[in-house]
This record gives sequence, structure tokens and C-alpha cells, in this order.
Amino acid sequence: MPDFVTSYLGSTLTPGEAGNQFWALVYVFVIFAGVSLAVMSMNWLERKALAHFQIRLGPMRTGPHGLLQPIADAIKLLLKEDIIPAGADRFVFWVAPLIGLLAAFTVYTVIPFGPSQAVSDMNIGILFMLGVSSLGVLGVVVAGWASNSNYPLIGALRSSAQMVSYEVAMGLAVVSAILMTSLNETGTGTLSMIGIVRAQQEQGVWFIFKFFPLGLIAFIVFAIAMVAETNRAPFDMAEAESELTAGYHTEYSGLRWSLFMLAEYAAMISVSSIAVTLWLGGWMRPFSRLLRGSAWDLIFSLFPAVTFMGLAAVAFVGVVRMPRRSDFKVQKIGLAVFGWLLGFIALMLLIIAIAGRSNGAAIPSTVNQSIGYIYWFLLKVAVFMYLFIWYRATWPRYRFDQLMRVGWKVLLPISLTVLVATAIVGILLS
Amino acid sequence: MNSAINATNATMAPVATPYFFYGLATLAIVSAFLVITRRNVVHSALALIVTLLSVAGLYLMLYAPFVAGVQIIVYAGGVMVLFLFVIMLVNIDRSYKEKRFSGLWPIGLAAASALFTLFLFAFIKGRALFPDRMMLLPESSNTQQIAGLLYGDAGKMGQYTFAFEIASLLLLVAILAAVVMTKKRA
Amino acid sequence: MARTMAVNYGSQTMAEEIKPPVLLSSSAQKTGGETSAAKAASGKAATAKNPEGPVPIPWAAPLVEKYRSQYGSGLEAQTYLGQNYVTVDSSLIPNFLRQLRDDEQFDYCVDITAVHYPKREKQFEVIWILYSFARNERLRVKVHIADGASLPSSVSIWSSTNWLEREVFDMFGIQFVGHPNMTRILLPEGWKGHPLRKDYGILQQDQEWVQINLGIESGQ
Amino acid sequence: MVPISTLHYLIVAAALFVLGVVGVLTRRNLVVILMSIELILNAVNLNLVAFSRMWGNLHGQVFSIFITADAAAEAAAGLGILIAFFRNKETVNVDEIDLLKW
Amino acid sequence: MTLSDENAANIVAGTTQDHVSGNDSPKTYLDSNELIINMGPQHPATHGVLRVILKLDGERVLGTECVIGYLHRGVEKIAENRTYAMFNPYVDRMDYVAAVSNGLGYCEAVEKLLNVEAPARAKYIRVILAELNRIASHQLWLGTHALDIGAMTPLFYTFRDREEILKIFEKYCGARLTTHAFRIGGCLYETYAGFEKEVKNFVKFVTPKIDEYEALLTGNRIWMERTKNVGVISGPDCIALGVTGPVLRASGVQWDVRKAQPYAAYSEFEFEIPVGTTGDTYDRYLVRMSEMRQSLRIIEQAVNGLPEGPIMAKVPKVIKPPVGEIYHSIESPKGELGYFIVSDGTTQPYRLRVRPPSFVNLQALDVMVRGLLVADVVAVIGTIDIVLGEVDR
Repeated sequence: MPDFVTSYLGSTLTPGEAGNQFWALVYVFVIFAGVSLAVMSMNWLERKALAHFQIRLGPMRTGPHGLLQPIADAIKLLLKEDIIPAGADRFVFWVAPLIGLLAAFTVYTVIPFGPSQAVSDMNIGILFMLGVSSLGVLGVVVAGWASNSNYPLIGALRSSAQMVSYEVAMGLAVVSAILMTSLNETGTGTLSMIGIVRAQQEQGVWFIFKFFPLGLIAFIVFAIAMVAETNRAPFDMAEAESELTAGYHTEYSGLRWSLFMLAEYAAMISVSSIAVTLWLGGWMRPFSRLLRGSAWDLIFSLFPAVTFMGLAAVAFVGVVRMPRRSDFKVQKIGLAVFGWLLGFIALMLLIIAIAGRSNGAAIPSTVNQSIGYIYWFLLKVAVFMYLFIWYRATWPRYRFDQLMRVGWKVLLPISLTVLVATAIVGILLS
Repeated sequence: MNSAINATNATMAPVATPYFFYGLATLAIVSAFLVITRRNVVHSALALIVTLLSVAGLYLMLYAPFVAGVQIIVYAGGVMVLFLFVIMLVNIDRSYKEKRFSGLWPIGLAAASALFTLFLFAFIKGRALFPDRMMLLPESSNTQQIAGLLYGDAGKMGQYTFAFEIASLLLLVAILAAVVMTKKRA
Repeated sequence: MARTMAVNYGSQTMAEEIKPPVLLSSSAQKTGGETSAAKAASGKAATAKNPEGPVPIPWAAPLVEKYRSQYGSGLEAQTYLGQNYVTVDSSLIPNFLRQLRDDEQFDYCVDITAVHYPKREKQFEVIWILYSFARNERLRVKVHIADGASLPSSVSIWSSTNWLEREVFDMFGIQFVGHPNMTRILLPEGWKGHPLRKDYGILQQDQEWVQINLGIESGQ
Repeated sequence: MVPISTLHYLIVAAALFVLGVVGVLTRRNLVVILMSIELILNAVNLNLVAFSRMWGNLHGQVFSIFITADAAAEAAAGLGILIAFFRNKETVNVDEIDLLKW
Repeated sequence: MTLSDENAANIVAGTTQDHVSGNDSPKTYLDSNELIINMGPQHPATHGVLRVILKLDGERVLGTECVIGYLHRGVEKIAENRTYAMFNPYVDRMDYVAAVSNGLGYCEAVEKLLNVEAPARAKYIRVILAELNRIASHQLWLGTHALDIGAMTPLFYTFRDREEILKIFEKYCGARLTTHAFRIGGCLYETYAGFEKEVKNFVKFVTPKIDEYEALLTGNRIWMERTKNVGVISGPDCIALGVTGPVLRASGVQWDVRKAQPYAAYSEFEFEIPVGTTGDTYDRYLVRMSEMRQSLRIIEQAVNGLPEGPIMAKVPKVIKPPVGEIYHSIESPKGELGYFIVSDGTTQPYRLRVRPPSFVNLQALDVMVRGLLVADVVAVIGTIDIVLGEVDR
């Protein structure tokens, strides 16, 4: 294999830092495909989880347990008529979803799935993330305006006012986490996403537990603000169908509408990634200080394989529990194939976990490690995704003025206080 | 001067820098042209966003990542959203029917062309004033160094700390002014 | 004349009065207009024999005495199946109702409705159903008015009567003077006629609509 | 290909500056004029950052951050004035905003 | 607020500016002229075909006008052309989520006119079914009301539990929604085998479920923020507006027809009338929740004390009430449901008037939403608990 392929595997730098264009491109493609896939499965997961919260079954017909539902939805959306309202500004109408999508996807360039598993490690990583994700607001405003209709316009103004307001509290919460990175010998913090996780590694504590309860409060502020930032329940003014405005994407249909949805879910994943990186130790496995030693390392490195085994088991249980009727035959086979696929992945992960232990083995131990990094990172993000669904099933919707009040009069003072307190505590301790 | 650039390229190898520069510069100028010529204000605003983003790209090429980040957050994410908000609040239907340019546009254009000529003249005449060199700036500690200038370092007050505080006061005044002016009269 | 009728409206008169089907069918024959209501009613009238039942008896109560002394013959109080009602002259209406609310604590106007007796000279009987929370007592106030006559509105007395009066207007065409918005409420703005009048033919309305909107002869 | 020098950036900045000036001088819509001012400020910023690179210190970048803050303040105040104008005169046209009172 | 045709046309198109506000100088909409916005009749939160025209100052509601009648079927006219027995199923179609209550009120009114009384067992069955229906109605109200405010999940919970009630109805009389459960003079159907056990089981089943709904909503901060001090109406205002039912009780007036003028067998049961204090949306919610619990109490007593005996009084085959008139009202889940029947001695009512609680209660909407925000209108419409079938008849 050429050098530029193999050199990265043993390197501790991201492709961007190392100037490795091949791997950078690979990451870009993997992330693009991965996020799209994640959004699709998130769609399925949300419908199923929400359904089970509400004592329903959710999609059951398209594929076993509705597994093919996202694909069916995607095909339906692609084939739907693409309506541009009369009097709409055609170009802006066309470009608005792309702005949102671009903003949501560009952010992924600096998300660190591992110490070297990112497209690039930017010096201003978190600043870049906040800045680019705030560009999504433009897509919302412009979409509402271009629809040439009153309700989308009001909806767009509301959504963007909401996003801009919560950005303030969100940014201040982020700053208090960045402040924590400077608590080292040199006294300099960092804005780099990888640097932030490294700082948690060096200080041996996730920032959520740092200066208890300051880190926790900052995290909670961020967790609330990020729900509002992504226009999700209970702050989903855009989807408040029972109220006056149905939101900025009222006039959109088919593919364009699905681009908005894609952007929304991608933004959910990216803000969750920020939360994970800043407060939950990013790619670090839990108890990396407490439970050390090669035995613990082995146990934790088995987690990915075990997870996939569990998923495979769930699939097989699903096969067994299906009614013994002939019309379920295809579904049974499909689910079984899906289960075997998961099982195969589990097997591969197991082999890597066992064989990648020693340095001299055929599989470099870095591969084993990177699987661990990515696994823990994605697991933490998945918890946030589940929380998003949980919120939606549990809470009523805020009224718009209450929502703004929460943003400006509750979250902003809290995050300011936490910021000042963090700075004072940091100075006193150093 | 070439050596300086080469020295930069040796450590960090940006891909085909000149192409990026020309691309971003063209984008910035073309969209700036669109800003002042479009009849529809929203189109102007969108074009301005493109200009701002391309300028941010140029900052990155100048090894000023922090300024680029600030440019994206403050301009593209903040100021332009404000602009779009205001455009949507004020009724822009009328501007379609109106003349785009003021009656004095030939004079303005002439004055601006004269200014540009002056600039070019100065550039050409004063080539020697701009030493043709590129200093290597440390990119990785860019933010820290700016912070040092702004807030001070190692217990000392920074060179611009006072100016920074004044700037924050300015922002406060601007916020108050905006609130007072847009408030409805009782 | 009208007043005496109203006053005499008792058991016997009522039994006599309430034979609208006969009148309806005869009037229908006269005009030649065959309304479904009239038809149905005439069919029913042939077999109708008034069954024996309880009859309204005069209602004596302090309340009645008080107002009879004030209004004299313009007020007749009766009770039927334990339910009390007062028949008053239409000229007493706003004042009497206001007195009931202010002095007798009938603070809740349950309903306003009307009954159409086409045979009578005063075709409409408008009924206020009142309730007093303090006395836990219901009372009906009745007024007889002629077709085309109007009544003063009682919205200023009970705000609940706003829509109720509109509905009476909608269904019977009785105007309430002083009502803030005397328009139709359940039926659309351009509706012709008032459906709960006995001479209102559903079939005619239906055919007219069909002819105008669909351009065919009959919807039947 | 010619290596990119400071002069290149200066020319781009000059072009942006002049386009901004043209916008301020010729357009009638107040919103566009404010946007043109943003263009001018950006041109200056670009100059400052280019000079900062030329001299190899960060003072230019610090100044550009000040200017950015200034631009944000200017936009807030300018748009506030604009809304106040619009509320009273129903126009954002500078040619019609020519009275000292309303 | 009356609307000219031109205004109406604008309203259909979406929004319009109201130039009737008396401002001489031409102003822009930034300067908060009144804005008229049309809600419904095709709107998910107006519970059917209610159309509300909102007069707004920005987001604040200055006034409302309800346009009703889209579901008007002329029930009162139909009654004049049907015999007493034939009209019985029609009343189910008014408040179709509480059909049993409608039938109960009608049958009792005619019985009163006929001067007969239903046997004790029939009265008990009536009470059981009517109270079950009250629970079902409140459950449906809760689900849709919560959905309006943005909580999706309660809807599914309440529909799951309402299903059990509908199953009992179905087993009893064969219908789930428009039950036509009672006849003039009593009940047509004897209880099916296992009826009592099933009802008892239902009481046991649903008691923790009501706690479950409350766990989701009662202490929920967002729910409280959306409902507390929203749509406040005072007790005297309620009385003046003729508002009855839970809305009246939430405003602190302890009045229930079941207690004030007991009908059926209600005088024999112990139950309380829950009242609120502030008369806001939250209080109305709490009142309805505890009303469900009280209903369960009544059901339990009724099932335990269900007397033996006939279920039908002696009623002539052809129902011909004597000449006369009667007003009879019951406490339906929405409020006081009254029937005013004038008989001319024939087999058909000479005049039948329904006093619909929803219709009268809906008048209070204007008082309740004045000064609130647009999003609250949805909450307030939900909290009045209207059924358009009953409003429009």
C-alpha cells in the first residue's frame, strides 16, 4: 500500500494536520455518508421510539419492524412533486435549504471522533463550529422570506430569533468549558476540539464533573440551548401545527423539504457532538482513570463487539417472536439477514479487539484503539439522540414569549454566573 | 520574498494557494458587485454573505484563523441575520417600483473611479513601500497571541486591554441605542 | 285584546290553541303551498286526540304576589309538573327581567327560545328559562308577540343571551332591539326564511338551492 | 504562477472598498447603503490582516477585531435608525429622508 | 366586530390590515395596526369546524369572533317531524363524545312529560353508563387539549383507556360512539353477563391511569406555564355568561346539576363537586381530573348497589305525552344540557329545544382570550371543551 495510506494509521495527527489529502478525503466521504445514514436511521429510531413511548408500534409494514421505512420515505420524498409557490423568489427558494445543509455538514470537519479521527484539527475548532452552525439561521430566514407567504415568514422570524437568542447562552456555556481547558501548568487554554478532549484527559476528569456543580450547570445550560438551537421539542415552534404558524418550511415539499429535515437531524448530531466533546470527555472511555490496566483495557475494548452482538441478538429475538405465518416469511428472512450482518460486524470487532492487542500483530493496535475511540464517542452522541426523542415524547411545547424568556432571563444569567464562577474558582485553584 | 513563502510551504502545505486566492478574491469582488447592483435587497444581503465568507477564507490564507472565525460568527452569523431581519420587517415591496440608483449616480461613480485610480496609482508608485514579503505567522498559537495582546499576559496588562474595554462599551451603547430607537413611542 | 288573550292563556285555551296542524293544513290548502312540515303535521292531526294529563295550575308564591301587585293583569303565573312559569306582557320585558335578576337573584339565564303558533294572533311565544343559584330554583318567563314584532334585548341583563337571542332571530325571525349584533348565527348570511317557523318548508328551500346552484329542477 | 503577495490582497481590498463607496454614493435604499458600509469596513479589515502578515505581528489582526466590533455596533445602531425612519416615514429611501423633523 | 365582505375576502386570503381602527394617519403594520387573522374552520386545533376570527395587535388578541354553524343539521327541526322514540337516536349526534348523556337527558325529559318514572335498576344503569361516558369525554378532552399544547403522548394514553369504556358500551348496546343506550321509560337492554365485574375491573384499571396522566402533566413546568393564568374567567363572569360545567366549577362556583337538582339516581350517591380557585386553564384541567375520580366513585357505588328489578317502566307503545311543556336539564360532561319540549298531545314534539352547554360556553371564549397571545387561543379553545356537533346542532 502506498505510504500516504499506511502512514496515517500509525500517526497521532489528523489528516488535516498531517496534510494527508487522501485520508482527509476519505473522512469527508465517510462522514457525509455516515451522517446521511445516521439521519436515516435516526428517522426510523425516532418513529419507533416515539411510538413505543406512546404505546403504539410505529412503522411495521415496510420491512421487518419497519426497518426499510426510511428508504421508502426517501424514495417517496424524491418522487414527490417539487412545488415552488407562485410569487416565490425561485433562486432564493432553491438555495435556502442548501445553506442550511451546508452549514450543518461543514461543522463535521472539526468533530473529533478520536485523537486523530477527524478531518482536521483546527486551532479555532469550537469557534468554527459555533460560527458555521450559526449560518444555518440564514437558511431558515431566507427560506421563510422566499416562500412569499405570511406564515412561513413569521415562522422563519420566530425560528431565527429563537436560534440567535439561544446561541448567546450556548456560547457562554461553551466559554466556561473552554476556560476549564486553561487549568494546566502553562495556563493556556485551547479552542481546538481535540485540544479540549486532551485537556480533559490530562486533568483526568470530564468537564461535566469539573468544579462540581459548575461544569454540570454549564452542561445543562448547553443541553437546553442545543435543543432550542435545533428547533426541537419542547422548543419546536417550527412544527407547532396546532398554532398559528407552521414554520419556515411550510411551503416546501418533496426533496427540498427533506433537505431541511436532513439539516435538522445533522445539526442535532453535531450539537450533541459538541456537548460530548466539551463536557463528556469526547472519545474517552468511562472510568479511564479509575479502571486502568490491561485487563480493564481488554474489557472495555470488547464493548463494541458486545454492543453489536446485543443488536444481533435483538434482531434474532425479533425473528423468533414473529408470527408463524407464511406471509411473514420474507420479513423473517430479512430480519435474520440483518441479524447475521450485525453478528458478522460483531465478530470482526471481536477479532480486532483480541488480535489487535499486541503491537506485533497483523492488525495494528492503533486500529483497535481507534475503534474504541469512535465507539465511545458515538455511544455518547447516541444517548443525546435518545434524549431528543424522549423530550419530544414527554413535554408540551413552550409558548414563544416563554421560550424567549427562558433564553434571555433564565439561561443567559445562569451561564454568565457559571462563567464568572468558573473563572474565579480557576484563579483561586491555580 | 519567495523564500519566505517557500518556508511557509515547507511546514504547512496548503494546496495550490494562488488558485484559492484568485478564486476567493473573484468571488468576493463579484458578489460585492452584486451587493450594490441587485434591485432586491435580500439578494444583496445574500451576496454580501458570500463576500464576507470569501473574505473569511482570505483571512485563513493569511494565517489569521481567529479573525476568520470572528468574521464568520459576528458578520455572517450575527450582523447579516440582523440585516435580514430588518429587511423582512420593513416592507420592501415598494423598492421594486422605485429607481435603484440616486439621481447623482454618475457623479458618485466618477468619484469612486477616481478613488480606485488613486489607489492603483499609489500601489504602482509605492510598490517599494510595501515590502514584498510574507512573514511566517505561527498559526497554532494565533488565538493565544491575540489574547495576549488583548487581555495581557503573565499578569501584565495587554497592549490593547484599554481599547478592548472601550470597544465593549461601544457595543453596549450601540445596543442601548438600537433598543431606544426601535422602541415604540408610548 | 292581546293582553286578555295572554292572560287567559290557561289550561282550556291551551288545549284548544294547540291544534296548529288543522290550521296549518287548511292554510296550506289555501295557499297551495305544500310544505313537508304541514303535510306531516296534517297526517298526525287526524289521529291526534288530546290525552288526559295534568294541567297547569295557578302558581302562588310571594314572588308572584309581589309582581302581580306591581303589574296587575299583565302577569300570569302558573305551574306545570312542578315547573313554574310566568307569562307577562311584552311591554314589561326588559324591566321585569331586570327585576328578576336584581331583586330575585335569577342571575343565570339558562336559555332563550321561542315556539311558533301560526294560528294565534300573536304567533310567537318567547321563553326565557332562568335559574337562581341562591334559591336553586328555575323559572320560565313567557311573552307572546306577533309576527314582525320585536322585543328589547336582554344582553345588558345577562351577557349569555347574546348568542341565544341571535339563535332565536336566526330560527324564528324575532328581532331583539338593542342587541349588539343581530345577525344570523347558525345559518349562513344569505339564508332565506327562518327554519323553525311552522310554515317553513324544507323541501322548498332545498329545491330552490338546487335550482340556483346546480341548475336542475329538483333535488328529490 | 505568480506567488501571492501583500499587493494582491491590497488590490482586492481596494476593489471591495471602491465597490462599497460606489454603493454608498449611488444607491437610494438605506439598507443597501448600510451593507455597502460593511463592505468598506471589510476591505479595511482585509488590509489590516494583510499588513499584519507582512510585518509578522498580530497588531493588525487585533485592529481588525476592533473594527469588527465597531461594524457590529454600527449595524445595530444603523438598523435601529432605519427602523425608526421606516416607522415614521414609511420609506427606507435616503432621497426621501431629507427633513430635519417629522 | 362585524365584517364586511371585503374584509371577509381578505381574511380568507390569510391576513389583512384592519383600517377601521380609527387611526387617521396612514401607518404601517410595524406600527401595530390591528391585524385580522382567520383560524379555522380547517384548523387542527379548533376541534372540528369552528372558525375564529382573531383581531390582533401583533401577537396579542384584542378580540375574537366565532363563526359557527358549519355543522348545523337542524336537529330541532328534525325533532318536530319525528316521533318521540324516533328522535332518540338523533340526540346522540349532538355531543357525539358524550352520547349517553344526551340520551339520558332526552329520555328523562320525555319521561317527565309523560309523568312516568324509570325503575330503580334502569336509573342505576343510566348513572353507570353516563358516568363512564363522562370519563370517556374527559379523557378525549385531555388528550386533544394536551396535543394542542404540544404534549403528544397523553393523547395515546387517554385513547387507550377510553377504549375500555367504549368496549363496555359496545357490549352493552352494540354501539361505541352513538350509543342510543336508553329508551323512554328506562333501558331497553338488560346488563350483559359480567357487566358488573367488567365495570369494577375498569374502575380498578383506570384509577392508576388517571394518576399516570397527572404524572405527565400536573407538575410539569411547561404545562403549568402554558396553562396557569391563561384564559382566566371569574365566577360572576361565568354566571353572567351562562357558562356551566367544569369551566364554571374551576372558577370557584360549586354548582353541579347532579347535586343541585338531582336526576336519575344521583341523590343516592356520595360524591364531591371539585372546584377550582382562579378559573384559569390549569384549574379547569385539575377540576376535570378530579371529576374523573369522582365519577369513578359514583360508578363504584352504583355497581355495588345495583338493584334488581325491571328496567322498563310502563310506557304506552305509542308515546303521546299530554299537552304541556317541560324543561329538564342534566349535567353533561360539558355543562348543563337542557331539553325544553312542548307537546301538543300528538306523537311528535311540537317544539323541542336543546340547551347545548358547548354553545353557551363558547361565548366565554372572547372574554377568556382577550389580552392573551395567539398561541394561548388554542389552549383556551381546548379548555372550554366544545364539541362542534353540539354547538351547531
